[in-house]
Amino acid sequence: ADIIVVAHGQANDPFWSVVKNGVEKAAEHTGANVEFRAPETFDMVAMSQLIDAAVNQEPDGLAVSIPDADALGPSIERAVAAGIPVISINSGSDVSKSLGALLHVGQDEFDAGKAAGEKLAELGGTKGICVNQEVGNVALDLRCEGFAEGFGNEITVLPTTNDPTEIESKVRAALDSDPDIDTVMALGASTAGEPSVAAAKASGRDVLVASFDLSAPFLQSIVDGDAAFAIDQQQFLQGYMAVNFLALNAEYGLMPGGNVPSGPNLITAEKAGQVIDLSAQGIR
Amino acid sequence: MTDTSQLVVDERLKPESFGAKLMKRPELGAIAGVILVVIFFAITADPAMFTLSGFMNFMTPAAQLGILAIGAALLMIGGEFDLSIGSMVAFSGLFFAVCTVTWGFPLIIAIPATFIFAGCFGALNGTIVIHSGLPSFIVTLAFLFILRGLSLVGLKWATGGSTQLRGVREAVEGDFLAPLFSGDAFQGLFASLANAGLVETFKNGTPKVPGIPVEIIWFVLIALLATYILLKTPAGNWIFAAGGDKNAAANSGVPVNRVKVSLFVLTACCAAMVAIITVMDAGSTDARRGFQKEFEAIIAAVIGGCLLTGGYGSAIGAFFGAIIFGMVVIGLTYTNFDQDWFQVFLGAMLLIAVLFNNAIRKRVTGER
Amino acid sequence: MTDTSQLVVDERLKPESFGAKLMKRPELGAIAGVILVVIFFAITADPAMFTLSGFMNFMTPAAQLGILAIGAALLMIGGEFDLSIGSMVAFSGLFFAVCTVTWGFPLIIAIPATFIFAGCFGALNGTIVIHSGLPSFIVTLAFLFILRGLSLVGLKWATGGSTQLRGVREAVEGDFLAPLFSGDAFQGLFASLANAGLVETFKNGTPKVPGIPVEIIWFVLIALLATYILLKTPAGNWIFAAGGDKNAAANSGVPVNRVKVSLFVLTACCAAMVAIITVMDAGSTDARRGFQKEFEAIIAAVIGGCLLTGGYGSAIGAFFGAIIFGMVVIGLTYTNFDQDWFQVFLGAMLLIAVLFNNAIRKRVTGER
Amino acid sequence: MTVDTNFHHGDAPDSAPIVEMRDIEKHFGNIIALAGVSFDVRPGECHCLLGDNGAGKSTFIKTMSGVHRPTKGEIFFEGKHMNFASPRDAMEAGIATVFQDLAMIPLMSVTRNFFMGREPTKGKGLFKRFDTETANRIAVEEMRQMGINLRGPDQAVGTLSGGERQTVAIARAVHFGAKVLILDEPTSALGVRQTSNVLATIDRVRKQGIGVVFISHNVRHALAVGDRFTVLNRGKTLGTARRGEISPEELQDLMAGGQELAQLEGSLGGTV
Amino acid sequence: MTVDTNFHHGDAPDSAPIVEMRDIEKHFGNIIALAGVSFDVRPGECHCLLGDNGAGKSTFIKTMSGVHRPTKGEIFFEGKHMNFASPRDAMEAGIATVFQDLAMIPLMSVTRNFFMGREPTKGKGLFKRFDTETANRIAVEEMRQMGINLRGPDQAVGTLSGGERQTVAIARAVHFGAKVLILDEPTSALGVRQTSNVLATIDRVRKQGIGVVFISHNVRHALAVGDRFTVLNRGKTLGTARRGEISPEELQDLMAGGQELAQLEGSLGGTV
Ligand SMILES: Nc1ncnc2c1ncn2[C@@H]1O[C@H](COP(=O)(O)OP(=O)(O)OP(=O)(O)O)[C@@H](O)[C@H]1O
Ligand SMILES: Nc1ncnc2c1ncn2[C@@H]1O[C@H](COP(=O)(O)OP(=O)(O)OP(=O)(O)O)[C@@H](O)[C@H]1O
Ligand SMILES: [Mg+2]
Ligand SMILES: [Mg+2]
Repeated sequence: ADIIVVAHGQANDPFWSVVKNGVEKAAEHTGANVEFRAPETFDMVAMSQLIDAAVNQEPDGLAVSIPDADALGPSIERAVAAGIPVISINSGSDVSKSLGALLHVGQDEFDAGKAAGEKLAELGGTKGICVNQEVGNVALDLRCEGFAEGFGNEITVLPTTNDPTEIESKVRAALDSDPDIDTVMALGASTAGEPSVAAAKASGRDVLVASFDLSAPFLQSIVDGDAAFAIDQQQFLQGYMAVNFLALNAEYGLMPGGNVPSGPNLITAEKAGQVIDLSAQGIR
Repeated sequence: MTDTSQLVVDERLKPESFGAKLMKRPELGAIAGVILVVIFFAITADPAMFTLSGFMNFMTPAAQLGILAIGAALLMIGGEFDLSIGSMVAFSGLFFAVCTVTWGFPLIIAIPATFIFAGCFGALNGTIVIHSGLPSFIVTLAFLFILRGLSLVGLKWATGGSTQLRGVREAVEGDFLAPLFSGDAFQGLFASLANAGLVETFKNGTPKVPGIPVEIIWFVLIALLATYILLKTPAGNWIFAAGGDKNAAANSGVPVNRVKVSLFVLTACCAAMVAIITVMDAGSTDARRGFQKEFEAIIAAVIGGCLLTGGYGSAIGAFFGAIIFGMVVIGLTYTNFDQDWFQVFLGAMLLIAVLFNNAIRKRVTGER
Repeated sequence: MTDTSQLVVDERLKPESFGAKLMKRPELGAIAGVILVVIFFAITADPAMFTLSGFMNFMTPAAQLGILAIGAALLMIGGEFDLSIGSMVAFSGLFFAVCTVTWGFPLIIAIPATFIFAGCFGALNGTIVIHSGLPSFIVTLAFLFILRGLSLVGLKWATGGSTQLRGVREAVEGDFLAPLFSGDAFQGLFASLANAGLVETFKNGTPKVPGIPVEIIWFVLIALLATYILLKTPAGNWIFAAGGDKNAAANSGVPVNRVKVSLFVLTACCAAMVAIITVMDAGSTDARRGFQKEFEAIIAAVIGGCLLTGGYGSAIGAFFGAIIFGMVVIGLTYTNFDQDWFQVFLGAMLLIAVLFNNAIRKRVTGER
Repeated sequence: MTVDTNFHHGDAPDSAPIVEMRDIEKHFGNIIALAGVSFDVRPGECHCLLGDNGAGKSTFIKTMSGVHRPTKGEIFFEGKHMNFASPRDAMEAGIATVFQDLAMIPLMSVTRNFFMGREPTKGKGLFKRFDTETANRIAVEEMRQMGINLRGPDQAVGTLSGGERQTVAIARAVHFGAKVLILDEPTSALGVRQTSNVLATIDRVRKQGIGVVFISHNVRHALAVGDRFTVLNRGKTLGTARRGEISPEELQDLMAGGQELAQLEGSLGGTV
Repeated sequence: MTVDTNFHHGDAPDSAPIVEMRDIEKHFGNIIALAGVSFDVRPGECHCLLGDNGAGKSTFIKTMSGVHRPTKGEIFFEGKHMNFASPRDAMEAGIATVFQDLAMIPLMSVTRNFFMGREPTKGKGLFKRFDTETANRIAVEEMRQMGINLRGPDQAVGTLSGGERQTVAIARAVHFGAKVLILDEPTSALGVRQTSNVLATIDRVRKQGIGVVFISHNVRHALAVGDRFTVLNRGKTLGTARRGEISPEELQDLMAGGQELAQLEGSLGGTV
């Protein structure tokens, strides 16, 4: 069976590389011929064109993430109209059904952010910053919004680039210039999470640091007590399950009856130790 | 000395092949690259790429990029850069979306307003560059940041906190101007072609290609218009002169400043055009629209033979440059290469296309 | 005619103020911008910014950017661009991490190997540019993509599937070369200063600033060295000549091709330097390191007065340019502005700094 | 280095000057290029501007043609006080100039350079377009009249020989010539035939009532066509003489800034 | 347009040529700039290369100095077959050239241009550095000897006057002059004093045994210093004459490509 996955995150994004690993694993297990595609940056116009390109090849199954239902809707509907089974992954749980997707595997970014926010508030956070390394990427912006909602207290969004040194300096600057900040929420473990931990340490203050997604060094910080927790949506599953379902569907016409939530999943000090190795291999 | 015939054969000229004459034109230089890329994908890619729908599929992004690239090429020929066009796509897209969704203007007002709005920023860019004498690189770079930032602020203001503004499609539905800037042209024609079996259809019978996406038509029109301006009008001459040597041009009486400011306005309007088309097509806009498009537009113009130093290049070159770039980006997804290798192939293909281009041109025109 | 004294007062010269003499040097042009930015932040930012630790905090990213910017500036003065340095940071960082972690080489081997590795790619870039005659923009752009893609492929190969390779810190721990490329210098000095109460300390008595981050020291050293080369050696003269007019330089006997290839190698080595420092500092590398650094490096060089067309500029200018850029990027975090406006301020500050700079220079040197 | 001049100051011709420049100074930063120069051109005369290298001749005529704004001093055009904001202004007022650096764009064709800024058009309204055929024809014809047979009008100016390029600039200025024609060392790169054509052209346009400003280092060329001679030295004027009032040797002496010439064997008797 | 020449072909001088060029052709795409030119220079002679605009003189000497590679033909340097890969090669072999376009970098200072590619250094090993003082001193002094008093050695060449700039190029070539000195219209922008200095300089270096190739459109300058005269026309050579074998009028006729000159009133008797 030919299956195509179109995602809004790039193959070199730490988060999406894990999804891609899941996709590859599923391809190996099912024997399907699977391809993973993504636009060069978070670009909804380009992504809709990639979906169109996929539809033109008339695959036996299509898995897409849907961060912008307006922009991607017509392309997805075209796929459905062309008789291609579609599963939505990662984002778009709310619109998945109405666009004609068979089911959704993933976790809502907003809900994940909310869960993290609630946890941080519970841990005693009163004033937070949300380190966003890609402002304008709706998926990341939703994480911040969810965090704000769950946290309840005042937060500011700290826009940065992907550069760890710059992130460290900016987090440090934010901490230095406002002594009330006691919570740092990073939107990606390796890009933003690790430098945030370093900055918190260098500031000499007691700061709650948490991050979305996993990276081995960040998990190590959790174990060491320098960071509070990481929030994991087991995105490996999003790639793996979607492809698996589509392959089974192509072969036997099988399809589960409902959405599959892959997270959220808080990784705290107890669990962190176990997943470090898996994270280092790109599975968690 | 009394011989007035200009067509007397000059013994100081060798006969020149037709090919050499063609390849000397910067307009046509990029064609060799296009051919190479087509051959490459004809061999490696899924045959779906070269069906009619595959063609429309890679031409759509190429056209969107190309509209920007032609503006950028004209500006580059005129000796300046505009790094703010990518941000301008986001910002004028936001303005357009606010006009239609938030303020509920009809397109007949919203579209001209968007062009005027973008044009004003273009004029501002140009005026600062002219009056400060600073390189346009740094001035428009500042606007890259400023406009991108304003898009974010504006979006949050318009939506009450989100970075995504939706509902444009509903807002413009039924407007008589909408078909000019969104969707597909010649739908009736394609439907009847499909009925006649001349256009492929999906299993359910709808034609795979419902029509020609309007951006492709705009792209071709703009390329033709820009070429006409460059080659056939005094303004074209002034653009080449202003970019070739600002002082020499001014000393010869070319209104260099006026030419440059107009080019900045034109480039901004190209960005507005792309913004309107993509916002109407997508039905939404977000803060990352047009991200790095300035860069891709310059790439396309340079692939098409424009010199970064100004004074040389062509709109048709940028046209083919955009097609090469668009074809490579989309084409790679039709092949079986692993996505991890995507950028390696993208880079290699660009390099090979340009090197090939260059080698062919040198060989045919006999340069050494 | 028999007057051999060169110091006779020429009636065709007006006396020139000391300030005018200073401002004529491109090295010093960017200073006005630095002062303006400092004043701005002294007023608007939290006082923490101008403590010693605040200073180190914004100088660290500025230094990393600056090392790249100086390489880029030299190359720009020599008339070429290198858009691949950002990707080169990622790729040589990967190579260095693989050397130390995967292969377990000591630094005495790993560091030279990384420089040679990067240098080879620089030489490749340069050779293609020279031999094809294509603009370096397009050639190095191809390598921007290729190297970025290879970094991803290499990382996955080295880690078995992840995009992050970690464990560098452990691998180099205790290596006698490590203090040269990571951590803070003069730690002893700062500890005793802290004891003497001259440096702020945390409540537990450790100094807030444990030392000077090594990249700052490298940054200053490289800026001095580059300035020395540009102004005081024949090679510097060749760089200006090669960038000013390639043909004229070659016709006057400057080995233009050799100069340009060396500059590409140098730029790549600057990227490798930044890669080594950041990888050792972070203890890990990932596929997005150095993203868009090529762009920022060019920005810093242009702020510092380099011309995009080549032949004019200075290393000290790039030095200050990097400081301006780094200070603005980090400094805005110290202010109370709504961070949504970050990019708007960033752009506006850059524009104002450069305009101010320019205005001051014109005023002082009496240009019109 | 001061010059003790035995220079005869010329009487002004009868007609009113087209352009009159009074006490022009021009400073570049701390460099004083012109320290107060007065000069005028009248219709139908060829006024030669002579002087040593670096005397300020080019700077002076650039001030006249709107490239530089004078630091001090006044410009009168046809009796009215004028301040050209750009070369285009000066051109529209009727001043055509051949600059020493020619003001050509190397990458553009001969025709495009020839008509740069003043393109002939055909068609109307939206279809008004650059009339390439006419332009090519005129360019080739004007060049031929100056003694250059082009291979084709679309050759890039950057690939022309030095003299061919200079001829394009001269032919262009003459073709569009209006009330004043300024020629800054127009014959420096020209062959003997082209030079005699240019000198003959100067004579022709002068007869049409155009005022010509002619800069040259060649005493013989200046004497061949000049009606009045003004000599600059180190940014100052040494005075003006009318034709016939000054001998070639005197003029050459003044042009050298009063310094003696190297001794030459050979046939260079009298004037270089 | 063919020339029926009454040109006396010169006998070769005694000594062996330093540079000998045989049947050089040079094509640019479909443009034939040189259609087979032979030429040689011997030590201690000044060999003038003359001809109409666009005849191919500059292209020819660029082939000699390694800028262009000949399309056909052979170059011998001191009897050995040679193929200069770059101007630097030619320079190292001992050929110094003043190009018609001067090969100067406008943004760089006079001193830096003067020593471009051949900088004097002081110090040793790692501290070997550009010796700015010496360089400045030499540059100013050499310029003064040519008759130009610079305001300062750090003025950008782009802001020099045309003649000042040309003098920098000449002074540079003469200063580094080796076995052959090629001068492409070196006096075109020079004042009378500077011109006579350059002609005197040619005479001086010739006496030192250097071979000089001198291109000019000025018959009088050529006759003043030339030992042999080769005339090019439309990419072909019309022949070579020795000094004294040809009259100024004959030479001028040949230089004009055999076409008649415009009639001039005034003092231009005989030669332009
Ligand atoms: N833009 C400038 N900046 C600084 N100095 C300048 C500038 N332009 C000209 N000068 C100086 O002013 C003086 C006069 O230059 P100008 O070009 O007018 O001389 P000129 O009389 O035309 O000489 P030539 O006969 O050599 O062409 C020269 O010494 C030159 O160095
Ligand atoms: N790079 C080139 N490409 C095309 N044609 C060229 C090129 N260089 C020179 N030519 C042509 O070759 C011919 C000879 O040019 P060259 O510069 O050698 O003439 P020249 O004898 O030096 O003339 P002048 O006395 O005007 O300097 C000219 O007609 C010119 O147009
Ligand atoms: Mg002059
Ligand atoms: Mg010549």
